[in-house]
Amino acid sequence: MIDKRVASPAEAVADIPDGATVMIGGFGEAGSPIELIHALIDQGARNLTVVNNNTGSGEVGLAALIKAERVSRMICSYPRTANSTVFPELYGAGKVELDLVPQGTLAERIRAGGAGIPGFYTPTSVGTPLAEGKEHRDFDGREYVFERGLVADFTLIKCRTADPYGNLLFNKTARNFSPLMAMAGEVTIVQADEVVTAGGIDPECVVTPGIFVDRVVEVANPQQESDLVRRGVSYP
Amino acid sequence: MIDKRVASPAEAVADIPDGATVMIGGFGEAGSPIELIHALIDQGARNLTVVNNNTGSGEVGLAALIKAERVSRMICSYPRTANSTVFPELYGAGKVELDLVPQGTLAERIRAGGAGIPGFYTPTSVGTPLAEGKEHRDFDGREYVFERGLVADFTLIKCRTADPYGNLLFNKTARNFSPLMAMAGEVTIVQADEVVTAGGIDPECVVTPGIFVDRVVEVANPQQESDLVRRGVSYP
Amino acid sequence: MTAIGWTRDEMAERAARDIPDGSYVNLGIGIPELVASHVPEGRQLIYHTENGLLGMESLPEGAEGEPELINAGKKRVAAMRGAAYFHHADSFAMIRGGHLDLCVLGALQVSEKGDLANWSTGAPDAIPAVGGAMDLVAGVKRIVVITQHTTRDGEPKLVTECTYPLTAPGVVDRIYTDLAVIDVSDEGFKTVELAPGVDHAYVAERTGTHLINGIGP
Amino acid sequence: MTAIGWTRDEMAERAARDIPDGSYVNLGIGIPELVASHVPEGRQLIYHTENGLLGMESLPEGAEGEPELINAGKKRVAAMRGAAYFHHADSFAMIRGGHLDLCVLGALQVSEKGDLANWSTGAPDAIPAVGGAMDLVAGVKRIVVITQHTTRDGEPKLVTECTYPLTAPGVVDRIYTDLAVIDVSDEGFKTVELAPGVDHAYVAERTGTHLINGIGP
Repeated sequence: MIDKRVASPAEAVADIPDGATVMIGGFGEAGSPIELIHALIDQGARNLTVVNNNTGSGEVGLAALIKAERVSRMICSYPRTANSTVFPELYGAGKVELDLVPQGTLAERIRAGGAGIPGFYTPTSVGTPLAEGKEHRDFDGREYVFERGLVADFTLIKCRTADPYGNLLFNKTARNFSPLMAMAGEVTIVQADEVVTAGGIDPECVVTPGIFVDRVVEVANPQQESDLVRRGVSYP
Repeated sequence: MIDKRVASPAEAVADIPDGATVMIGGFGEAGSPIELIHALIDQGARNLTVVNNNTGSGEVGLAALIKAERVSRMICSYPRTANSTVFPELYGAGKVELDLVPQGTLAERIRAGGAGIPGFYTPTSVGTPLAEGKEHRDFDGREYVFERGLVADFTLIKCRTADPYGNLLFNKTARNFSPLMAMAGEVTIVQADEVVTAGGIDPECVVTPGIFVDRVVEVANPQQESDLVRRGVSYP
Repeated sequence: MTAIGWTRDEMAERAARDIPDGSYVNLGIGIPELVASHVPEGRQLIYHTENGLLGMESLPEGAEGEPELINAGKKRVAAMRGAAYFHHADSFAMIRGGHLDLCVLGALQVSEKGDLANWSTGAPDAIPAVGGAMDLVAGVKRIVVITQHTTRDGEPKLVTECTYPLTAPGVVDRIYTDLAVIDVSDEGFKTVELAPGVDHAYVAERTGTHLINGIGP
Repeated sequence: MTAIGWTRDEMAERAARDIPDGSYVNLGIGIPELVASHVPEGRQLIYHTENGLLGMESLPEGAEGEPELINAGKKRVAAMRGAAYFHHADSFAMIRGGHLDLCVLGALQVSEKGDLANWSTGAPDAIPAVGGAMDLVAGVKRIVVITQHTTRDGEPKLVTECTYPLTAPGVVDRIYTDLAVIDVSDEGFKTVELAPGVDHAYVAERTGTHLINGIGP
């Protein structure tokens, strides 16, 4: 009876408002929910805070969202990658803010947010500019910095297989941040290469249990960022 | 070439010294590594601090270890269960200390320990006797208590399937604390119902990656606590 | 059990009626477990057990079950099609992170501010045991209690201040007793519904603090 | 590249020789990646990539690979038999929790106290990007650096104090350059081995601080 499927990416992202914080899964192109991002561009929400490890490449997917000036703030660990020109340009022009977070701290902050942990201590970044101004504390003779949990209004992720309850399986290194972001999103929206019937996923192998998922949209044969970039596609 | 298999439970636990902190997997009997615990009893280490959700039942497994007065301190969430008489008796006689931790806090402390997080804040136990004397802190108008990560010198767990690298699959709700304790143990020792060759476990389904595992011993047809208790077995 | 008022199954049925379709629910041990048998036709609830299963089901009649497929009360259970297993940190991430919609628990005492005491009588010789109770009440979105209105000795369980050690302060939203359905409102306990044959005065007499009549005469 | 001293592959080979059988290793981008090609016969290392794979392998010659099976540098890779995939929080739990034995990284500068600068030149117009570098050096048990001994302009990379922003203070254990293998000892930089045809004075001249002769004349 429970069925989280929605008909289209457009329907799935229809209610994301201006000013929302949106976590977007993916590490580089692996796991990037291109179709959901493109639907979000079409939908028109502005002034978004986006959490992703990178800032997209070419002029598709996340890079296209940034190019359309819908993103006012990026929280990421690595805003420079091959074929990444959009973000550097807008950042240089002061049109988008950057909150740079070490990759493991970013992952842990997202997990903490999803797990109801408001904050934790980590050794990462101690003694570097990224720890400046942050609370420090000594435990057993080693220094740590305090970091806050991170949550989002919406999470957009891609997976290989979903069922109607929202149980998810991922594909290889396309898993990356997505299971964490599913936990941390108030509303988690998933595009799945395939949706199988309940029982079609082995309960021992479920990576993201359905409780973390709100909407599932099947996108068979999703576009791949590197293909689009190679073909010089610019969205929209 | 890497092969973490050892020949027997006795060999696997041979170097656990007096005074060690030992995490033992299992929730009630589900996932309890009975054969490893019995080998530890035979081995003779004393004055152990043991971390487990419960305190065992009957006079086998963890209960037998406690009965043999090898455990000076238990860290657990629920030291009372059906057929649990050994711990109450020794606790009443002042022969074993109890550190009572809420179940979710215990799980998160173990995960934190394994993940290099020295401490975190949680809402659990605020306003209760278990939060007394602990550091409190307000985040966004809600009160939290500070909890420390927890690590162990040795971890003993049971799983369904292992490979020579130490990749593990568990069985249903026998998974419980074991993957966390595998992370938090300086030396993690696993008894597996079966050991398959490398490649015999789907990389997408691995629950505990081999990096968290040091020794694997195959124990085909492991004993089940409830069977032993029903048969009135007392170990040794 | 009182001679008048709802039976245990009727209390569970009354609680089940309030649970929206599609809710993720954790049921405590005792009367709360009965809720699963009384979900109205046409609704599906998904049951979480904190020892690592989403999609728990009761064992089919006559089934023996498996020692490694158990619930938080360590009873053997089954898993539905579409279930998921996970470890304890993920399980309590669901709880603490506010992903569960409802937790149904038993109680020793509930205060008019919603304080819950359900893990310890504070007796000096008792061995303390808390399990996942404090995590559940701190994390789950809505906390409801099913309990007899009074103890076996006739002492009120709904009180001004809990005398037993708290599980958490200010967490209970609603209470289903054998006599009434009672909300913890900003003003205190307030009746939502009375069991057949019971009037407000009867319930108020058995309540250890002021009981607002939320229904009318 | 200097005319004398070790080539990139020789530096990688020299570093590989020091890695014990069975180590769990994370290799940074650049020369560190070459280490995997030079592991001595009879040893097996398991490679971790922070984007969620333990048991990474290079793509077989001529293979195209898959866009969703990549390494931290976003290059397509393969997975060995017995590999495991996991999410980013688990991946960095391995790193931060001290479960990796060795991390081999490039460097902009290393100080004689083991401070590492390898993520930013601090140029005001550069877009800062850190990735997983700070997590790796804070968490992995042993940190070694492979780098040319000097910059292209001949500036020393081994210095008294880093002028570039730090990745972490006091973390580097050993440095493999084209000229020498150098330990970060309690007393400062100390040679462990010199490249063929290079003497201590030659290396010391190209080092931005005191270099202890750990080998003898």
